[in-house]
Amino acid sequence: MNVLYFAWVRQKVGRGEETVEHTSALRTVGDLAALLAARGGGYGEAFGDMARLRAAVNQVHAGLDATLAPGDEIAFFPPVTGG
Amino acid sequence: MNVLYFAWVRQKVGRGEETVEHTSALRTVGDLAALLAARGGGYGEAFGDMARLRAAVNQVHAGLDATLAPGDEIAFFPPVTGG
Amino acid sequence: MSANVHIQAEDFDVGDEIEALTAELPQTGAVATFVGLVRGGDDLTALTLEHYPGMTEREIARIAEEARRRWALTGITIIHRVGRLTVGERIVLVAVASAHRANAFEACEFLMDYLKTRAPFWKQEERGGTVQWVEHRAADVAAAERWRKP
Amino acid sequence: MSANVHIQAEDFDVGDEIEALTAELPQTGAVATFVGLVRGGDDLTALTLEHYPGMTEREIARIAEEARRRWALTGITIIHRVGRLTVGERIVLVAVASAHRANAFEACEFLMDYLKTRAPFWKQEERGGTVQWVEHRAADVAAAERWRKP
Repeated sequence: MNVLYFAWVRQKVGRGEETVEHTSALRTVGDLAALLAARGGGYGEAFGDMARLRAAVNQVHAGLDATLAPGDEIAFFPPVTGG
Repeated sequence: MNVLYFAWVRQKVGRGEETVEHTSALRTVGDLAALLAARGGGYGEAFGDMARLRAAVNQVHAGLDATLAPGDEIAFFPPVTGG
Repeated sequence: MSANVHIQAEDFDVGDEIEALTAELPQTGAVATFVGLVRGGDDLTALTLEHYPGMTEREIARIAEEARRRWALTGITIIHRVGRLTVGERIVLVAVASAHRANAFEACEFLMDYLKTRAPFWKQEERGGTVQWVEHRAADVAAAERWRKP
Repeated sequence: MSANVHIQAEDFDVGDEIEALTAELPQTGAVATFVGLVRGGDDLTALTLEHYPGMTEREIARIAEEARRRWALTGITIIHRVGRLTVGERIVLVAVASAHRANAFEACEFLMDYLKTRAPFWKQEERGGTVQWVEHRAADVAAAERWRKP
């Protein structure tokens, strides 16, 4: 799966994009966020409080309970501030 | 008093502007309209149904009961259709 | 802030007008704009607009002053054309600048609703060979009524 | 009708965009436009906007499609700039064309409210020497909520 980070999430984890292998333990967006938070460091900071984050699966807004599949594009970012 | 006509009122009376002497009989806009209607012809057509007309005194929207004074500018026109 | 009000036969450039409205006003964050065009259909070929020189400018200035009292604005530009205009031509521009978008949108709608019902303009429509005065629309009066305070 | 959606670093010309939106559409009588600018104050000198290439365009197209379903429109243009923009620069343009003004105004406000809360853009503010991410505003969320059908 391709995982993307935007705004301060990108800054905290120190990269804009990475590949994460889809496993049976990664059923949902929440599972992936927990995996990333467990890495600690910048990841721990970025994913420590999921209430501050939003996610998208395959470029559509998604909740923590959205399910994942191999090949998905998952993005994590703060609430949007456009316009 | 200077009396102005706009849109189809102007077309029916055949002029855009004229002077009407202020007299004690011309107390209100309604009195002036009645005087003009009594002329018959195009004036009769234009002023026959005051519900179809609007008026202004000194460039401010005014009702039939608005009072007149020497030197006033009175205008008669249909409801506005700008924009 | 004072409102720019122009009654003119000439066309206007919307981009230039917005630029002029917001120049040197760094506290502006939002500009809501309305442009009215001569709409085709039912064989309409052109409109001819007439106004009441003097009163029209005064009435629009009064309406703009009312908008300024009701909303926190940084600028208003109103341009209304007169004379003969063919289908697709611009008739009117209302541009309202404010710090925030809600004020700009509301004031822009208010100004258009009031222009339609208070400012002395009259329209003639050309359809095929015939020319006819436009009757005022009840919908426009209703739109203006909604701004009345209870 | 299809919506024109552009995410770009370059500036835009509001007049040209309205012209392009209404060209060859004689049934258009009304164009409501919103222009968002970098608002000065509190020592703000510039914003830097980031987006999610691909998703941003898709999300805006979805929002435009929703507007098209809800109102009778003849055209929509949405341009959102990204990158670093200084005080007074244009950020966003939403232009909506319709036969009648009420539809154009409502759809334009709807599009702005949804852009603010749904389209993936993020802003950084520069004040003096410091750079900080902008938090999303509760007022923007509330503005978007009002369009929800009961």
